Amino acid sequence: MELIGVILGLVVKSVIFVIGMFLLAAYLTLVERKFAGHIQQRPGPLHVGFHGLLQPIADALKVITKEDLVPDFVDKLLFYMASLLAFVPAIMILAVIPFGEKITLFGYELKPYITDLNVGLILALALGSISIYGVIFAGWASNSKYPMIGGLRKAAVLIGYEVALGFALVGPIMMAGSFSLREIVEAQQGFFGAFIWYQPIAFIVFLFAILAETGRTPFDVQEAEAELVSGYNTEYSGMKFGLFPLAEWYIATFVLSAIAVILFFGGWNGPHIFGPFSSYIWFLLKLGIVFMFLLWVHWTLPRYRVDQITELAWKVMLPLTFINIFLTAFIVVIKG
Amino acid sequence: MVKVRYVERPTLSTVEKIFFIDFVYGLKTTIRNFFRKTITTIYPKEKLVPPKRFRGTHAHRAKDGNEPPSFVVLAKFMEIHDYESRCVACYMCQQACPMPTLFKIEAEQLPNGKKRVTTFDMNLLNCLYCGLCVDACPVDCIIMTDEFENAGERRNQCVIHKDDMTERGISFDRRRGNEPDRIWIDDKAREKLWGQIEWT
Amino acid sequence: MPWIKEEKLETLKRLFPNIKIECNEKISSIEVEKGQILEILEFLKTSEDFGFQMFIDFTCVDYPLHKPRFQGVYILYSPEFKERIVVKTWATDDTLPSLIHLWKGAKWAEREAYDMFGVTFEGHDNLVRMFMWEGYKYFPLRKDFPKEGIADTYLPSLNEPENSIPSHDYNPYHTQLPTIEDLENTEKKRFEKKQAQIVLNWGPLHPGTHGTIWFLFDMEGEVIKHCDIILGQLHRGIEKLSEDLTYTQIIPYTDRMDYISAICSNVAYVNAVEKLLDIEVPEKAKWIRTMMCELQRINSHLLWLGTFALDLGALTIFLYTFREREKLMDIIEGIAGIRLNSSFMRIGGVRYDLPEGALDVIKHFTKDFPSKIKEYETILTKNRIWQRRNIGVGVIKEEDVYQYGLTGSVARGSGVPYDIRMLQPTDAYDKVDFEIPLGTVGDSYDRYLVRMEEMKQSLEIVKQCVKQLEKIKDDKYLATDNPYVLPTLQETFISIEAMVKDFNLRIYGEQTPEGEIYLSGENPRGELGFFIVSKGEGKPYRLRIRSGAFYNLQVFPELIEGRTIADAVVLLGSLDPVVGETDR
Amino acid sequence: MDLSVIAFWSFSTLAVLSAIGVVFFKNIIYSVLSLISTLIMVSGLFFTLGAELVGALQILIYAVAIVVFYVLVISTVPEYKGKAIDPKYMLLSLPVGFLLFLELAYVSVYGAWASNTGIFKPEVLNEIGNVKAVSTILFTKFLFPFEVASLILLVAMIGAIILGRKEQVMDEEEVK
Repeated sequence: MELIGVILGLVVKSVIFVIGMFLLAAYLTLVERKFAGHIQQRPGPLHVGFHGLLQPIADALKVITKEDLVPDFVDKLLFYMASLLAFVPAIMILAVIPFGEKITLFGYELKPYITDLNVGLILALALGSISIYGVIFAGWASNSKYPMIGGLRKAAVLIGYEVALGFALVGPIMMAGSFSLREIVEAQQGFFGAFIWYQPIAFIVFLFAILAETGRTPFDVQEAEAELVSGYNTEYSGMKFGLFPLAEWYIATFVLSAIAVILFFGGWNGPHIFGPFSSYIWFLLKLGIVFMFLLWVHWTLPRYRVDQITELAWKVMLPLTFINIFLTAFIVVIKG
Repeated sequence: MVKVRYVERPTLSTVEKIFFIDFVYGLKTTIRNFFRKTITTIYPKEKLVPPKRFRGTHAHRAKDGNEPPSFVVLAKFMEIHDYESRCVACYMCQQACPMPTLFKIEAEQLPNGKKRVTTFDMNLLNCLYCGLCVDACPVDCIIMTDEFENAGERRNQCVIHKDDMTERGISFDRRRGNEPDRIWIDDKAREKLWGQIEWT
Repeated sequence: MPWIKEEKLETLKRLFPNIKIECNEKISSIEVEKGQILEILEFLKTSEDFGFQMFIDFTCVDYPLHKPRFQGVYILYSPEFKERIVVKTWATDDTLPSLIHLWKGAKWAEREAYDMFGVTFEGHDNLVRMFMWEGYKYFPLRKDFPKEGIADTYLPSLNEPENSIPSHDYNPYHTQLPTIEDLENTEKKRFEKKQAQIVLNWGPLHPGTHGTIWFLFDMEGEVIKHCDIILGQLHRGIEKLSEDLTYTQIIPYTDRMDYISAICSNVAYVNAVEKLLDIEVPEKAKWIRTMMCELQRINSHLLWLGTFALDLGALTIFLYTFREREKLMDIIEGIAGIRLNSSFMRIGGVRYDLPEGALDVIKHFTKDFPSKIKEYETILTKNRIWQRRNIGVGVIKEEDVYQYGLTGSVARGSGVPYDIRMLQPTDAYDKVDFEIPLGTVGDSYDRYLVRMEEMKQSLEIVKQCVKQLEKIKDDKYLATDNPYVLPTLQETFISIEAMVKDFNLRIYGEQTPEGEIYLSGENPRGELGFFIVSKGEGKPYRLRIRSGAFYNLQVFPELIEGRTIADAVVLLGSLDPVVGETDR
Repeated sequence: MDLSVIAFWSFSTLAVLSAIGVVFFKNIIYSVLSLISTLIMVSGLFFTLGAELVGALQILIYAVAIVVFYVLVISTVPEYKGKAIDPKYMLLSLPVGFLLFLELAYVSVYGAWASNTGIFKPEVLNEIGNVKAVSTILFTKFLFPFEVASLILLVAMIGAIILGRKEQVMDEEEVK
């Protein structure tokens, strides 16, 4: 019985997380479109609902009911699997991300995370990087030249930035002394406890890596529409297509911004001015700011060439992270 | 006088490189635009009034008492009632048109010796909207109106005929006949993009 | 720009006694024998006294009754003496020697002549069709090919139901269209065999090609080893069509060549016809033309900037430039009546006078615009990504400019001061002050900087025009006194003479004197030249359009070899072709 | 039945199945896909056994970093080359595979007792965590092999850089 209870609890929690994430991702599209619109002095979605508030739902309906074209000569199995392969790992990262402190409501203890592993950060990274197989296989399975180039570009970019990202995280981990995301947050107390003050280099590298990993400008080479039509998802349509941007642009960006908040901005730490939900509100507030910053960058900058991106990763970002690790280690050792 | 000058190629200094000054300026510009007012005309709800010179769907002016002197001369040979198209079947519009086949003009000789226009069809699918027919009309009959929403699902829906052209002409003159030859009507919708213009 | 002087041609005649000289104020041409053509052209190119280094244009003219039938016409320019010359020769046996060893730019022009006239070129390395597809039987610009084509392909409309009555001019038969096999053959003919891993079809419909250009990239990984361009997807045969239209009726067609800068094309064409007819344009019309041209130039450059930035991933700039473009479009719409294909010019002036309030609006725009240019520049010019993407991409050397006949901002980006507004000022360009920006390196970044500077200079010209136009408010805008100029509507309404003149000109066209003219205008995309052969009729006997974009695009395959597909986007964007003009 | 037991058996079954897939799929991309699946399943096994660090690293390093390189190479190889199967090699692979199997069996049967079980009891592990346990062992008992491995990797890296450089230089010479 106990076993069933545990399983049931986990399933319910996961379902809540997944559905919540779906809705959230859908509304993140609205956020992005409104933000992009206003940056370009236009109002963005306007007609569906009040100021386009129902637009994501209309979009979801449209994408789901669209004709699902599968071209001839594609590798059918991989073609279907690729979009799932991109989407599922991205959403699995949620399993290890804590969104706030434990709270007790009506006698029940609510944990705002699915599991708290002591290697949570590494797992998050590992799952995040698995989703690139979706992109690569989508490119390969489409049996077409543009998706192929797009997939290979993504792979080349990711190999570079995965390494830089991993090394950038070492600084905060060394300062916190743990891989557990919860413990990292607990290590940053107070306004000046946030690791951003001590790890600016790591933070910049991390920002670049998020942009590269989620395929946003200046690193959106895998779907550079002027060069590759739409890159790796050129041959996709319907919901199979919809899952790619949902996974890459919204869920992955959201989750990686959450990790950025946890690692550099003190997670849910903040003055308890919002009552029992204070920690959640702080966390989401910080997350929103980071997410908006990424959008802001996306809608401002032009795009690098793919060889320049890898060059940047290996020649600038990686050495910077090494310097950062060295300096951090030095200071940690001196301070004890 | 014309002068020749070499442009200078700006480069980034080291300080600008390290502190991402170029990105910061760019980001500053975009966020400043974020807080500006939007300029979009929300099309089906708001519509800009096209300028009076706008070259939209063709129309025929009707015989309404404001005809030019040339019409008075030519109308002697024509059987035209009041509030009917002024067309005198001179075929000048067809002559002036770079794509003459889009016109189909037919006239018949009445027993009283006068001419009467029976057909005046224009296939707007072939139209260049260049306005040469308007320039060619000696009796101020064919004009171009401010109507532009004239999409159709079938080819023959894009053919306009004499009667609906006359109707359109009357309505255009009623709406905008007295308007001065101005660059555009100053309205709220245009202010969104333009701001306040100082008119002299 | 002045044509070569007769005295100078006399010295040439002493060296080559067989040439025939024809000199007047409209054109200076020499006619040479086919056997001597290569020798003379090489002499003209290399000799220090002549220095005709730059290739402007080559075309053919068909005289069905003459033997030999085709006349080849070469137009050259001397950067040193700032002169032009026209060299003509007759193509005996329908062949001419190829010039590709003298000027690389002759390659496409000769292919076009082959495509349109069936003249073959000895020594040409790849003489295939330029605009039409392989397997097309006819040579459309020959005089015996009917204007409307040979309607032999049944192609009914898809949205026309079987039993419905179609419109009066509906015809389900069309001229021949290429089939898929034809297109495949065309593609195969371009690449005899592929040299690298994959052949990428970049286009005909691709977001990066700015229209319907079909690029073939032979690629090794992402590096392009070999490139060819298939043009003709937008080929409408404007040159052929205009042989059957009066001079006024051609004006709307010139709109549709470079549809982004319709007014500039109008002005270039109208100027050529006016010079042919010796019409003096009223002062006010000249200023209006200049002002509208420059507004259109800003408009065109804004579209270029927007799409260029869009190609490089900066989508926001695209919408910022369209914001300003919308204002310019509003101005053009208010003055000319239509936003894009405005057909505002008329032979002898402009179509309408400026409406009330036009100058106020333009003044408002000129006040506002510099801050917006600054906005684009802060986002782009010093941006490190922008610089890394642009610097060193597609470096065009000065020699290449002459070889390929590159004009416009592309030539100026490479430091060649070739600007028709300066060399051969038409309209009011000789009365305004402006600067011509030149690049130093000749890469994509220089072309970007040059175009940005040109926008500012155009704005200066507009300001001067507005100032001038405020002074001459009551001047005439159309030289209706001239017998070749159509009367205005108001004149037709009240005077019977004007009506008769109108009827005559509409029906018979402007009876031009026999002769030839080549006159060009500075289009935003390069030199847009009109070479008109008149036989004293109301229609041009031959109207050759020298399109800047056509020649500018020709340098693309050479520059892109060894670079990646990401650079192809940058290079194409910085060359800025408009397919309506390359294909005509 | 305990939850972890179910997890263990399902993970190991899937791991074996996907490993079989690696060998028997004719399409090379499917083989790689099975390989990824195997590696992930193995990391699942690590998780069920409480070695979270090793599990996470297994995914990060093996399933992602290394296999991505495989995929990169395979994607650029034309399909017809990837599909070629030569039966001669298959015959050769049988005895070699059998030998490998024997070796692995020997190691797992004897090595299981000979290894350092018992240094970290589960209680200790729960207290100090996986990461510290692994690093403690790595930097005390296995310091020398660890350093040697790092040195070899460094040498390999430098060698790779030099090799990569040489090719570039040669390319430039060809151009000249």
